Amino acid sequence: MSVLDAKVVFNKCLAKEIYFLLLKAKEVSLKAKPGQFVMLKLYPDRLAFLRRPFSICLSLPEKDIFAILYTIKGKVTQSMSSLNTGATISVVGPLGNPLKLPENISDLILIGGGIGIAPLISFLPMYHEKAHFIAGFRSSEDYIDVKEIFPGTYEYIVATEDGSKGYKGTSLDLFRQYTKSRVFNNAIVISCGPLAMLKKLSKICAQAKLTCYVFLETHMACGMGLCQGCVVKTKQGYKRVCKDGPIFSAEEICWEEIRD
Amino acid sequence: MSVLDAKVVFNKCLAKEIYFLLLKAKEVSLKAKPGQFVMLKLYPDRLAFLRRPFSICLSLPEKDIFAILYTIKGKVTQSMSSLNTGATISVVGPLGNPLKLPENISDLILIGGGIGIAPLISFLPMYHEKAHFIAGFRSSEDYIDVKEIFPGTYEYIVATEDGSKGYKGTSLDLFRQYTKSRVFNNAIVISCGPLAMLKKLSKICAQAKLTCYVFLETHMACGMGLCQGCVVKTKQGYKRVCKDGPIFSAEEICWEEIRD
Amino acid sequence: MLGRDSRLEVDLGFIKLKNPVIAASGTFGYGDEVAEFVSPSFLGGFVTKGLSIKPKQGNPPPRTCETACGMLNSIGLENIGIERFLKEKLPKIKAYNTAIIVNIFGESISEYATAASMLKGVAEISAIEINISCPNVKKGGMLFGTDPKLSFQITKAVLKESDKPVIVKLTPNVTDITVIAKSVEEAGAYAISLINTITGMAVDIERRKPVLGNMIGGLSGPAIKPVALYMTYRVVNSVSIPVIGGGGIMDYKDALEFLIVGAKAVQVGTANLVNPKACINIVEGLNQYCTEKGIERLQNIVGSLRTE
Amino acid sequence: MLGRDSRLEVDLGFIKLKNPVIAASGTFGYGDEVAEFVSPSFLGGFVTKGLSIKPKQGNPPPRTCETACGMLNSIGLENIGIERFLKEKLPKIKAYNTAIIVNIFGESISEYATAASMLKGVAEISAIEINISCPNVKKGGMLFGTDPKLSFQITKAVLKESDKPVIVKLTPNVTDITVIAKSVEEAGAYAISLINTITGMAVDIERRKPVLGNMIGGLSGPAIKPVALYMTYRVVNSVSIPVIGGGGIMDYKDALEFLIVGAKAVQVGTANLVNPKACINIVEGLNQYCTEKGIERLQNIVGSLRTE
Ligand SMILES: Cc1cc2nc3c(=O)[nH]c(=O)nc-3n(C[C@H](O)[C@H](O)[C@H](O)COP(=O)(O)OP(=O)(O)OC[C@H]3O[C@@H](n4cnc5c(N)ncnc54)[C@H](O)[C@@H]3O)c2cc1C
Ligand SMILES: Cc1cc2nc3c(=O)[nH]c(=O)nc-3n(C[C@H](O)[C@H](O)[C@H](O)COP(=O)(O)OP(=O)(O)OC[C@H]3O[C@@H](n4cnc5c(N)ncnc54)[C@H](O)[C@@H]3O)c2cc1C
Ligand SMILES: Cc1cc2nc3c(=O)[nH]c(=O)nc-3n(C[C@H](O)[C@H](O)[C@H](O)COP(=O)(O)O)c2cc1C
Ligand SMILES: Cc1cc2nc3c(=O)[nH]c(=O)nc-3n(C[C@H](O)[C@H](O)[C@H](O)COP(=O)(O)O)c2cc1C
Ligand code: FES
Ligand code: FES
Repeated sequence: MSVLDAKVVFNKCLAKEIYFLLLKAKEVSLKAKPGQFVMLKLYPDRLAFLRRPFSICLSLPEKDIFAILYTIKGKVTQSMSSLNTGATISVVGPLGNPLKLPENISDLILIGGGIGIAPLISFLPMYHEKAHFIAGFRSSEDYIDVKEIFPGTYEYIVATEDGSKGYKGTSLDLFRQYTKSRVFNNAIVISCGPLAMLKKLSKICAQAKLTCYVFLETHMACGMGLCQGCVVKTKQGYKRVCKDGPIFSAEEICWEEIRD
Repeated sequence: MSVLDAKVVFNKCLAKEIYFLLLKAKEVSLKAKPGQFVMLKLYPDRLAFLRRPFSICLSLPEKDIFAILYTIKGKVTQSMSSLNTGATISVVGPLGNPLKLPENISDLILIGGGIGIAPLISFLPMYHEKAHFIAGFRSSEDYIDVKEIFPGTYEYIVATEDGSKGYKGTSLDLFRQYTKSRVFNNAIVISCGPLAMLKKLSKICAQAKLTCYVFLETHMACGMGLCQGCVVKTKQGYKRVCKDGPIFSAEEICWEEIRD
Repeated sequence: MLGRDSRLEVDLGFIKLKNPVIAASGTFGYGDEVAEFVSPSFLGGFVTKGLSIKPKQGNPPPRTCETACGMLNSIGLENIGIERFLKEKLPKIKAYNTAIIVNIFGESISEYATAASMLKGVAEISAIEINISCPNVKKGGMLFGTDPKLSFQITKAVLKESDKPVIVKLTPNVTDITVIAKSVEEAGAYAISLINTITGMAVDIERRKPVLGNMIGGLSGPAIKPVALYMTYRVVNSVSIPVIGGGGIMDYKDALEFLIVGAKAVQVGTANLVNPKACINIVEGLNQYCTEKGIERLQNIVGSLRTE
Repeated sequence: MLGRDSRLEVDLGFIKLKNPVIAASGTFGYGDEVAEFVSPSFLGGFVTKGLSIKPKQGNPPPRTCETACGMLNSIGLENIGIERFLKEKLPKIKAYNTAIIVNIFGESISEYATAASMLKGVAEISAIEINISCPNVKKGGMLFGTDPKLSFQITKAVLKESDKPVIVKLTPNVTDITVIAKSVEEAGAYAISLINTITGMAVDIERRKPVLGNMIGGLSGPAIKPVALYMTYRVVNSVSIPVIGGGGIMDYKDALEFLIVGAKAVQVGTANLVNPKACINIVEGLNQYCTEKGIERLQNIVGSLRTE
């Protein structure tokens, strides 16, 4: 893990309030594993006090580059959206406990809700041949073409709530639809999205006896395991999302205790 | 007085760490009188908490524009120096108690030390025909050509401490030199610069029986007379530099009580 | 129209405010200076700079300095005295259509009482706020506000000499603010306002000297908001008189936090220094908030904090 | 070389530190986690997360939120307990060439004493810091630190059970911190550290709920620096044992302010969360400062504040 200043390679608007940011940071790009994240801070320093966590959505170690896919939420992300090529950002990372997938998996089902697709993309370079990427968006306005970010031999299927693009419905509707007609022998589901979606998915997968991992988000002050701030209740007690997660087995989470 | 957002017309480096900033703000440019100042705040808001005071060095009401001449001191001025044309700045002003000069003055001797020339320039549009502008700089590196900012029929004479431009010495040395050979009948001296210089000048003028006004600088939280924070000890008790000043008659200041 | 929207009205029992936004003492001058920028008539009310029986010259400068998201001040209660206030300032400000609250202080209980008596019969004054919480004066000031007995006695003494509603302004520089709150309630205070500044200091490392001429000062601004909100919450839940909350309020969202924890009105201080339109912007923001959320009376959200 | 510059050495009497920069409790984990970023060997010392006799699960989330130039936390002293610390963590951290200070707390005087006794004979531990100042636990915690008698008793009890130097960490949430400082000095404390966090809260106006799961939390970061500096100054001038100051320190300039008012060493907390290299940067900054100013021993500037 490193603390370093990274240069903005480019920062592009891909959809409504969604941006793709490429950062030059050799050490991060070299070490990053699928599912990890970084803590960012913009200059000038005073804009926000704490760093902000963002998933590494893609890492290109051969170019010393990694990518972030982010949506505008508040003051830092607003400010990020106007970063120009050449600007400097402070980065801490890569952080988080990477998920070790078993060797023998047959299928990797990635289910993303909205900006939740970001960390899932990081699994594509290693697993695109086994991957099924299911993404749900509100409408075609915030639709992101994942194939453009990482082309590969995986299926990318999309749902929008208003039906303006792909299947009309949620990513979970589409997931149910999609899995109904298929048999998986050694499939693993990894999902990231709104809490309510993850809760629901975890039930569906439990019923379907599918191994399911979820990305959790909590408020992070350090992202490095120092403050015990970002905990989530699991069957083994509180765990730090930043250091023990952000990926958890859906089974170990005490879903009913998580406050919306 | 107004609170408004002004657009940067341009922001140009004139000398080492000295910048000339043109701001578009109709109301300010219309109301500004010589010697007044504005309180500025950059966006994003969080960079510094309080506004920063800057003299209006020139006002061009016919163009809805006023100008600031500033030097880099700390975080806000550092940040100001990278403002681009079109950027927005929050302005409160014009502020301060303008100096009413008597009708019958024969000569206006303006003595500026370093960036202290800024507010003195504001007297030129009205008084350039009667003005003698004496400016002292550390070296040619921070020399500013006031004639370029406001051309006119006044004498502009310059001293540098290292002699790299004009007279070798301080502005006060030059002032003594300059006045030695001249007789003024109804002259007024106005000066702005480091405290030590103003103290010294005030003695010189008292001895020479010259009417002398000085610009004082104290830490300002509001600049509007609300907080009583910016006071200076005068013979009539504490006075607010922002509201009762920033121009004071040199005679009324209790110089010995001012902490460096 | 702004400032006239009945949705924002507040009934404190002893005064009605057109809205819950009050400019805090020491950050709005005597109400006359700021009028060049904004008309105080848009506000629920404003509190004058702290006044004493005689004029006071205050502390040596520097008196202010910037801190992280806040500022320190050591004005030391410089003021023109009650007499000059009544003669020179009141005539200028009495025309405003807003509640004028006069902040007073003294160096002894009897000085507080005398100050209050000097305001007797002045119809334009809506209420008196007593400052038992200023960290910037040697005698009196905060000392009174940290001692429940003295707080009680001052409140009683002022009430006896006054024909006005009396608001007591508390200091956060105490172990348990509810003890002081309860004692001034018991003494008969009409309302409580809080918080005054938190004592602090800053050092100039170049000169190895305190930045402020008075060495110590009072911290205000957004930096202290979490503390102010907590104290407001505590006080609201320990007394039954109205509470006016504040400390670090910069925008209408900050104001809402204080209303939600139970303050009936808010005081806005340092924000006025940074932006003379701060109070008006807050009034506008609250108005818009009511419209967006379909709130008929803003007072309905007072104390609506869900703590399950 | 960094961390080896004798100019920065501090002699607290009971321990020598290679430099005055100590990472504060709760912001540096148990010293093992941060080692991926920086070696604790560069620091004067570090304080472990607060430890209790038994593991503690802490408060419900959310446990942190950002505030203006600071943050609130309501961790609630989650920790793995002293036993596991000694078994699992100490072996990993004892190799560091730095002072290891163990922070302890309990819900009663006897729990404090027991906790201290569990650390007896563990040679790698340089000192014990007792936390009588945490606002985030219902029982014990801050209550002890606001009462001079209880502070005295806990200090005495811990000293009796301990074979280590005992540092007492004070809370700022008191009317007069010097009263507590004097009482722990009288009880025999080797040193005083301060400040712990200031109690505060934040409200989510959308949900009308406290942002923190525990409703209230402790404010830390640059926002509180002026308060911390003032309290450090006060304590330094009321006791004769060494004082370790802190609260809101982000860079070496902040650290210098505390040294100038009289702290022999400083604690750096929240800064570590924002920048895991914060402490090291401060050590480097102090070093450079000595070089630039031609200072032979940084301790010479301790207490050099000119107050005339
Ligand atoms: C492990 C992790 C990975 C993430 N990855 C991505 C990503 O790839 N793309 C993306 O767009 N977003 C991601 N997020 C969310 C992102 O961190 C927030 O949107 C961002 O912090 C908002 O900052 P802001 O200043 O713009 O908003 P603010 O105005 O500060 O707040 C808006 C919202 O952001 C949340 N937030 C603010 N600060 C933090 C913090 N320190 N930790 C967690 N949440 C915070 C707040 O709770 C609030 O709900 C991730 C979050 C986590 C925890
Ligand atoms: C009436 C008046 C007119 C001025 N006119 C000019 C001008 O025309 N050109 C120019 O270059 N400078 C002028 N100054 C000085 C200018 O205000 C400071 O240089 C500026 O505030 C520095 O801000 P900073 O954030 O860059 O520095 P900081 O890092 O904040 O501080 C550097 C120095 O600036 C001083 N300073 C910071 N904030 C304030 C404040 N709110 N009020 C007063 N001083 C402050 C500090 O005391 C410190 O010594 C004027 C000051 C006053 C009081
Ligand atoms: C410059 C200044 C002067 C003040 N003077 C007074 C005063 O005279 N009387 C008083 O009761 N409070 C005074 N205060 C305290 C404010 O009224 C307010 O209680 C405090 O600043 C906290 O609120 P804020 O963070 O919104 O400023 C003063 C505050 C400042 C910043
Ligand atoms: C997340 C967090 C956890 C903390 N945990 C402890 C603790 O366990 N024991 C303790 O004595 N202080 C604890 N503190 C207080 C810090 O050690 C420090 O005293 C305080 O935060 C002020 O310093 P700062 O502003 O540099 O952070 C904690 C602070 C934070 C921010
Ligand atoms: S954010 Fe600090 S431990 Fe996870
Ligand atoms: S700066 Fe506030 S009165 Fe002058």
